[in-house]
Amino acid sequence: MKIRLDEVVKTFDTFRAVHGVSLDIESGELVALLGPSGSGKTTILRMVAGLEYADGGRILFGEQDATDIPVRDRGVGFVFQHYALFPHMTVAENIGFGMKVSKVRRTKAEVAGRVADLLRLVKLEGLGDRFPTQISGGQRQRVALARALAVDPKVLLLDEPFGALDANVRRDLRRWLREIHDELGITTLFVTHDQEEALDLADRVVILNEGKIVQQGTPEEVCRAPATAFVMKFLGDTNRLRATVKDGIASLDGLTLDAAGCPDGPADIYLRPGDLEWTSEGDGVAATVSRVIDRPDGRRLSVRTGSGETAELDVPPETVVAAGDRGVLRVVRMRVFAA
Amino acid sequence: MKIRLDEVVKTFDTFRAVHGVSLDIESGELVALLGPSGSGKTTILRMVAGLEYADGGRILFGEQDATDIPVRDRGVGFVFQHYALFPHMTVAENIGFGMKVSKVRRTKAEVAGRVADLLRLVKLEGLGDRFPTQISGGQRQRVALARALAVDPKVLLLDEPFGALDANVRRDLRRWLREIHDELGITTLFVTHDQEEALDLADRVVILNEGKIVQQGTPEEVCRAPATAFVMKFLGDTNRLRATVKDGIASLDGLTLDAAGCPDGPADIYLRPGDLEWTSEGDGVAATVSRVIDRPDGRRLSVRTGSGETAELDVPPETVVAAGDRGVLRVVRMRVFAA
Amino acid sequence: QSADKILNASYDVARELFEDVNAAFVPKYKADTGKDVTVDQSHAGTSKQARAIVEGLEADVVTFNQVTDIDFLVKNGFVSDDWQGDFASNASPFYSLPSFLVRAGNPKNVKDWSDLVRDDVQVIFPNPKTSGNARYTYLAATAYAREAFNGDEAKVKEFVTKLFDNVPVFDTGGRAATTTFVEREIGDVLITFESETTGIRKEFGEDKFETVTPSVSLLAEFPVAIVDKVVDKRGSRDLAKAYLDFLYTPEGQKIAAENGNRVRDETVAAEFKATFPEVRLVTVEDVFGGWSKVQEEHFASGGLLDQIYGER
Amino acid sequence: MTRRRVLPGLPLSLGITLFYVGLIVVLPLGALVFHAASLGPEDYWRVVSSARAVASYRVTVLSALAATAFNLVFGLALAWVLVRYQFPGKRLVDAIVDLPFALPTAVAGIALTALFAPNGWFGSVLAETGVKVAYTPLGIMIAMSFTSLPFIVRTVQPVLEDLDPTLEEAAQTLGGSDRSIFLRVILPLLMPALLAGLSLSFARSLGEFGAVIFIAGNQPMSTEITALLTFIRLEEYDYQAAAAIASVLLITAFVMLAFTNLLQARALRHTARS
Amino acid sequence: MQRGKRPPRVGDNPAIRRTLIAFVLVLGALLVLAPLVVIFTQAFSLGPAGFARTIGHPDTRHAIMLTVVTALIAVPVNTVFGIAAAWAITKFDFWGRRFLLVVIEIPFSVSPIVAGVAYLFVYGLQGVFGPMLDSAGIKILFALPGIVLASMFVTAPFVVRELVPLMQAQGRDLEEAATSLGASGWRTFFSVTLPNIRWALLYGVVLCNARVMGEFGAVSVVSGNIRGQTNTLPLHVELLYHDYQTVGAFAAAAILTVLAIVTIAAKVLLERQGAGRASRPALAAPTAAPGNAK
Ligand SMILES: Nc1ncnc2c1ncn2[C@@H]1O[C@H](COP(=O)(O)OP(=O)(O)OP(=O)(O)O)[C@@H](O)[C@H]1O
Ligand SMILES: Nc1ncnc2c1ncn2[C@@H]1O[C@H](COP(=O)(O)OP(=O)(O)OP(=O)(O)O)[C@@H](O)[C@H]1O
Ligand SMILES: [Mg+2]
Ligand SMILES: [Mg+2]
Ligand SMILES: O=S(=O)([O-])[O-]
Repeated sequence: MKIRLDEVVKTFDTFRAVHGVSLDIESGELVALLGPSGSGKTTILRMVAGLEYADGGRILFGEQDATDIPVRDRGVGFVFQHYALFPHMTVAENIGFGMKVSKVRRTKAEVAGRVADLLRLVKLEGLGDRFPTQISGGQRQRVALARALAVDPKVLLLDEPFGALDANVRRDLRRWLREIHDELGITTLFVTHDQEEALDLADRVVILNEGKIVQQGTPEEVCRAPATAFVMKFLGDTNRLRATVKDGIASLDGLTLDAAGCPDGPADIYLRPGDLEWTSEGDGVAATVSRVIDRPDGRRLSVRTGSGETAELDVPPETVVAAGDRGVLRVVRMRVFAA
Repeated sequence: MKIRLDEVVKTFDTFRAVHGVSLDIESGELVALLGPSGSGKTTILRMVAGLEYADGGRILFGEQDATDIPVRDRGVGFVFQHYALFPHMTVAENIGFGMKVSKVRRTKAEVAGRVADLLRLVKLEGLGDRFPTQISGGQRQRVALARALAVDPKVLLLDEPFGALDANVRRDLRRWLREIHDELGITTLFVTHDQEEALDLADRVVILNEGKIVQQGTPEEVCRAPATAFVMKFLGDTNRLRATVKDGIASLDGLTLDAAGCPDGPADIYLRPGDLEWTSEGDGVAATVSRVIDRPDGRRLSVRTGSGETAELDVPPETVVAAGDRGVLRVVRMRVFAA
Repeated sequence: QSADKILNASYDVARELFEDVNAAFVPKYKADTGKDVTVDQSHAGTSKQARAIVEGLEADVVTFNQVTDIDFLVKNGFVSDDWQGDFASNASPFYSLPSFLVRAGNPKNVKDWSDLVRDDVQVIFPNPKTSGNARYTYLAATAYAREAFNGDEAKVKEFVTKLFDNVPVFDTGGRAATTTFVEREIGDVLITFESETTGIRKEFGEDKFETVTPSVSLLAEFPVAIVDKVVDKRGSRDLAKAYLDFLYTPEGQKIAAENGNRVRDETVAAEFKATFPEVRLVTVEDVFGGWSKVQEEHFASGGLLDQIYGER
Repeated sequence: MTRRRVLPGLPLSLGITLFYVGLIVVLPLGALVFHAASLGPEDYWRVVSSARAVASYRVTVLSALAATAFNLVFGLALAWVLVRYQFPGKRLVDAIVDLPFALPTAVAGIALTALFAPNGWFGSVLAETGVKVAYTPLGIMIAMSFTSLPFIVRTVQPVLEDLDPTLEEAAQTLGGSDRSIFLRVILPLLMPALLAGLSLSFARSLGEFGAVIFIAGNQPMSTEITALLTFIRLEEYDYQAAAAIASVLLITAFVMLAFTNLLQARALRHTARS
Repeated sequence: MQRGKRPPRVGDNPAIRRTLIAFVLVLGALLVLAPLVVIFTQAFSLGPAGFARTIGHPDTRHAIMLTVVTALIAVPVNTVFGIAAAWAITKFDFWGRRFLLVVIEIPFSVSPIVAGVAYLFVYGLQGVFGPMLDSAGIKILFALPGIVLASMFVTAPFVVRELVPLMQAQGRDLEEAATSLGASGWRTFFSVTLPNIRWALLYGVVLCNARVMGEFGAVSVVSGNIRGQTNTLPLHVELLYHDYQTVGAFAAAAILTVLAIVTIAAKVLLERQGAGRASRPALAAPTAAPGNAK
């Protein structure tokens, strides 16, 4: 099922939560909606599901205008952020619910068989008789997904599916969701505010800010070529150093860097902690270490440049360095955005 | 105030939540209790505060057995995970509460003066008249801390102080808490399950599992020399490869590695994603790339070794690599634990 | 020192009567003895009153509409067992009888007890178990039936059962039954004390109701007694006695008669002759062999009354 | 080692509680049970199983059941309408739901009787259709419904208000019709509260006296409620019988409360938010 | 296209909505509102003068006073009890907590007549303590103490029931925080607990008060019905009713009804302040500490 959003607008009272969003989701694609809190991710997802009406624009399911299709007939599987499992039903009953209430009559045995299949799919064999309160968060998440899958949805919508879980569990479920998607090939749209999750999981990432799409593309595209400073910052830790651009050349503390395409004037140079290297001397920005933080996979240095700006960078764990050391920041790669 | 826990035991009904924990916290030290959910962190903290009584062992405040000191006289500042701000009092009233109820009489002006000082300290000048519901989560957190500090506690106890906050806010508050600690020098014990937070903030990290201390030391010590596989795994992403040790030499897919001190027999080699390098040929473990994930600061490769094990490693963003590529994993550093 | 305040525990519907009595008694007593006294009133079902006294309600005198309830006080040692000798006329200064009240014009043409068991007649009286008033009704009906059927107990029971069958609502007290009859307009005949029928006509309009006096009825003595245990404790015997004595004075008798009671004093009785039609009265002694026997045979748990209830 | 407590005030507060409950609730009810027990098992049984007593239980229980069933529908509808819909006068309706709690029951009894008596506003209309309310079990049922209505509304309403809307949305996305969502999702979730409300409403109806006696008709064997029979036994100076019948009411109420507490705890075990 | 609206929720179907609202309004008017109207219609059926005559009568005035005095004693005592019980039940774990709650709730479902009778068995001359109290010259039954005791029995659960769920939801964090800041038990209660339960407490008190003032059955058994002395307002209603003073009875009932309406108005106001059900989740801490789980 191909889904198209065409200039969709949504206003709550007087607050415009979604400003003319247009988006095509190809059949079988796995797309992530990524954005900070309040950027309209949930609102878009709910409009696609039919749980909210758009004020303007159109949403098409295949060729059909979705507005005319009530929620219960849209054939969407929705996985809610807090699972929304029915607390009074067992896991198996939760999963079987959609089949029981469906217009398509199924025998008890059919339902039970399909529930068993789904329990196997989500790796919860043997937990069918538990109640949602009797299983862990990660397991609940999987039940929620199985429940959504049980009705053979044409589209799968997930709202921060792993938001409330531990980092380790998230990582596992993420892989597993990818596998399920690859196996079933259902068009999937999922919402997250976790960059890592979106990049790890999605075929395509749509980055939203304040109700507008600011960039969309494959993980590689958005990571390697962030369209704006917002995207750059939003995707991960960044250092910002102020510079001045003239004729496509940015100068920074005596250092000159290529800034082709950037208009003349003040500009910001954005660098990730891994974009800097620490050397005792050489070409680069002079700096002093103000703090060393040990991390499992290396050491992070907080440094202060000669011009008083601060930056952070990661060095290998063996690096011998201490607060107060002086050295040079070598810029390995960077991006310049007009300030 | 120096605090000593001496073989402290705590049992709920029949469940032993804390098994003979011994721990010294030096005066002025900032110690983090780090451990997975249910490992007994909160229970230990509450026992130190006097909000829970130990079933066995002793807790000493300086030289005095704390059992005899009721909560209200212990001089601890407790910051609750969900702040537990008094909802009917303004921020200023919350902060002033401890002074008002204290046995030490203070004039209204004294209280007001100190409240103003504290508001400045926690950077909330001007918010004194707000109610807790009228400020953000991060601000509430700071009010909770100011309230605890107002009674000049000899010990500051914080239960997952930043647990409920956004990653960005957490990072800010973390720095700021460190600064406050450096300024006031109060003995501080704080609980977290976030490794990064503990490592970033604490002088010393105490790692708990199932009610027992598994390792304690400076961030550098626990990061560079994890005592057990549990610590290694708990602190961050790891790859595990199976190997065999003989005479202090581990052999792995034809590769031999130094495993001094490890007993003969099967062993696990633990590597962080940064501990591996990807080269097209050379000394190392042959592997095939199964997936490439683009991340803002590089690319993460999922690989499968010749012997069918999987591993992940990070490579610089420029690396040209795609799923299906064959190459060699070079081991930069690693740890061996008996299996 | 003697008390200057007594409590008169009385039956439900005697409030107006004793309000008038007190209003006359207090100044008279002041005139006679120079003392200011107060008489408090408590009104409820007399069983409830007797029970309350036994449980500790400190009533100095009781003015009941039932001998059995005083007997209960006797049994519990609150009243001496020869109380009926303490005052004249069996210690009952006035009396009444069950009588009928019908709606204006007597549309159902009710004349006597025999009319009450007709299928087209609905009768209102309260539950004999909870209301002294209704006990008299029950006994009067039984007395009538015994005469009518020459003592054929089976027929008597059938008659009474039929009568009960004609009762659509059983209230717990006489006044509640009155309300049902008058305000809710339920039933064709209300059976209650003659003193009540007079009061009701006065209260709700002489043109709305008529009293029908049956050919025969039961003498309902309204007994009075001093509660010895209480007056001894409170030192109020003199006042209590003076109060009850007052009921026998012409002045007291006149107040009683004005409130619809038949009185013993002949002069006063003569004065009110027009108000009280002639009626043949039988007594509990004559027909049933005394109150204790009545209690046992008719009203006790499992007695005839319960049998009648059970057969409904 | 005795468990020490962190927060102060347990001895004082528990002391006050136990003393007060002991003095105000347990002592009198204990005396009552003791009185009833002094009858001996045979007599006790005879008293509580007499035809008249049994008839009174039947009237009381059936009327209370009918009243509770009526309130189940009416109370649930009220709660639903108050939570889910906007309409003019909603605040007023919400406010008057508490009227039966606040209005003395005797007053309610008089007022209901005045309304439903054959010459009352409703009674006269109903009489034309041949329906009798006052002085029939129907009247008892109405009086009981009146006094116990708020129990159901006020226990269901907050739960309905707090009901997570995403559960309903989840059921919608799974293809549930309104009917099946209501029956399979919403109603089961309301069940613990509904059960609590029903049991309170039923227990209250069993014991209702003030509002009922005015409208009941009080005919032995047909419209005499158990509370009235207690009262009548008392009037007959039969204290033990009164105590015995009262103890039946008491035990029923207690068992009801304990049972629903149990059921509720059971239902809540799964439905409680984690 | 349905723009701007919400998609329909369960029961949003207009036909169902209208039917339900109509059903509720009609039944509510017939069953709940009509009795109210009837009381006032009857009370004023003889005009304001008739009404005033009843209200002006000394016995009525005394009944009002007695009712007020009873409430003035019973309500504060019940309030203290309710707070103590809620504190004990919600702030501590002890054996038999659930059972205690059930026992406290009994009066809700015990027939008031039964309650009255039970009191006879305790304080009556034939009861457990009656003779003892009598010889000590202490009068409980048929006097104010009996009326107060019976009223307290009937209303014992009111305050507790309002407080326990709220305090359970609030957990113990705030009290623990206050204690760790050095506050004494009383201080903790008055500065921290009380302000956060005050609306619910007031709501409980208001309901308790309404019931105390309106109690009929239990009080009727233990009052002694002495006019001008032990007749409370509801008993007075019955008495007037039985004295052929229907209008007077309804006038007295109207006073009680006005009290009931005032109570409800107070309740609505309190709810707007955030009492009762309106406030429950708002004040509650997001989650209770592990020690607080029941
Ligand atoms: N029902 C509503 N009424 C009013 N405003 C709303 C409503 N739902 C959402 N909003 C507002 O619309 C904006 C977008 O909300 P939305 O829930 O879509 O954000 P989000 O991107 O999902 O954020 P989060 O990551 O916090 O879930 C927010 O500012 C929110 O406050
Ligand atoms: N009051 C209690 N009664 C019973 N068990 C308890 C109680 N408090 C804690 N426990 C148990 O003791 C163990 C340790 O709990 P604790 O709250 O100290 O864990 P924690 O390390 O703080 O975990 P988290 O990170 O989830 O807060 C858990 O298994 C918990 O279930
Ligand atoms: Mg969202
Ligand atoms: Mg914890
Ligand atoms: O009016 S009662 O309180 O007795 O029901």
